[in-house]
Amino acid sequence: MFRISPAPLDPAALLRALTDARAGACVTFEGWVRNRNEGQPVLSLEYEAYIPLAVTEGDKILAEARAKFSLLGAVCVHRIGHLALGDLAVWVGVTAEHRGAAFDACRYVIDEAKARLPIWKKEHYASGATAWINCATRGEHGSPDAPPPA
Amino acid sequence: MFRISPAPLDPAALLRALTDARAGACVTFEGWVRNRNEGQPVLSLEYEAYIPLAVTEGDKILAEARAKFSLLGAVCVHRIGHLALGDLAVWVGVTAEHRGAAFDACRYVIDEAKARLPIWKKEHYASGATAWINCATRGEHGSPDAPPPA
Amino acid sequence: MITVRIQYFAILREQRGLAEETLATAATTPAALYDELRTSHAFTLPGDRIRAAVNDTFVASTAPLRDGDRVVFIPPVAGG
Amino acid sequence: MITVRIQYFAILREQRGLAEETLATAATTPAALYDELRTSHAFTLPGDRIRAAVNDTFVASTAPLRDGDRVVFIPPVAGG
Repeated sequence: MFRISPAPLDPAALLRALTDARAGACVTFEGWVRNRNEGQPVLSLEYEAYIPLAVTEGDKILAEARAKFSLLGAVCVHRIGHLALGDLAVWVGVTAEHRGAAFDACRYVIDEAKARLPIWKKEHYASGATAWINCATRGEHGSPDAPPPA
Repeated sequence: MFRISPAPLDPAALLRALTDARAGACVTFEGWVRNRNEGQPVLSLEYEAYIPLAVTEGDKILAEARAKFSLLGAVCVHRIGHLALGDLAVWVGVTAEHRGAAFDACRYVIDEAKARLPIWKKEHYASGATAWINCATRGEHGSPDAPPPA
Repeated sequence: MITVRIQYFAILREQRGLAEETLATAATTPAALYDELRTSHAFTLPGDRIRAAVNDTFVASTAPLRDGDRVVFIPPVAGG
Repeated sequence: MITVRIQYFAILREQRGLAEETLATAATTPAALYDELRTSHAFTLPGDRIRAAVNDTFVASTAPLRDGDRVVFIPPVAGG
């Protein structure tokens, strides 16, 4: 089950939905908004998604994880909207009989999600500048979308 | 922080204790009591620990994880006592700036914990038999501590 | 000429100044359409860093565009 | 002879029928003490599958035992 959520995520509820008497292992990944990126103080983040394609692609990633690993359940939910420091941006939870498959699958899902989902992140810095991550191009010095200094 | 707990674990509270504005990734492992082991229906489990040495060894494992991986926080709590199906037997939570370290460290902690902590598990089977896991020896057929049939 | 509906996200939405528009174009592929729009609106991202989706499915940048298609240009994603 | 305090866990506790005892022994190492106890109480686990702790610290099975030591024999752990 993959979802895009404009509302705050509830990890306890997401975890409960994975309850399965056959499962011996549950591995979760939480992506939190952190206060620095590449040395630059971050105040908040905006996430924007191209929802229909993100959902198709997210479901595809979860199906791939089920095909590759011996899983019982797999869930991924991604926040969109304006997030504050410490907010939960993405949650992945995977259950399996054994922990090896659960770890491998959880990592697969978050790695693929970060690489493939049409979701973009705009960082707001203490300096007042902002940047769309990975969208910086050369020759933009001084623009509002300049990358954070290295 | 490593703990042995005779009371049910509270993952939400354990997670809250890992809150850290510098953290971008939190990986958790939950070990659940599952309804089968090696094909045999399981009704419940007992965990017993040699507490002083388990705590020393658990703290050592967490210190090793902090030395090997770039972590911000690391917690492991292991239940003891009589557990029902679906109960949470062990919880590991790790935070880091980046997810690679968090996944690697979480897996390291649970792998070492399962291999090294002086904690024993007795399975109660639907058949009425019980078995101390990994304590079976040859020639015990029919004894109350016989291993489950393969 | 065909008429297509274009949706913009993230940096493209901000540089275009709107989230979607309907456009008549002589472009026959997403790559050609992006080049046209980049020139008109001074998009900073070069075409080779953009992927395209047509009718909510990823397509090659050289796929054919048809009248009535809904086109989305996808800037590099957040990547963690 | 020395006097040691022994704690039993898990399968050893059940096979011994008690959780701890104080014992006078001629054994000078955990390995020798385990062999003595195994014979007396028909423990099923062979000595090479047991680890030893003295005074809450893992020790070699050939470490010296001293009067007053607290000894724990550690059956194979659950292992996941």
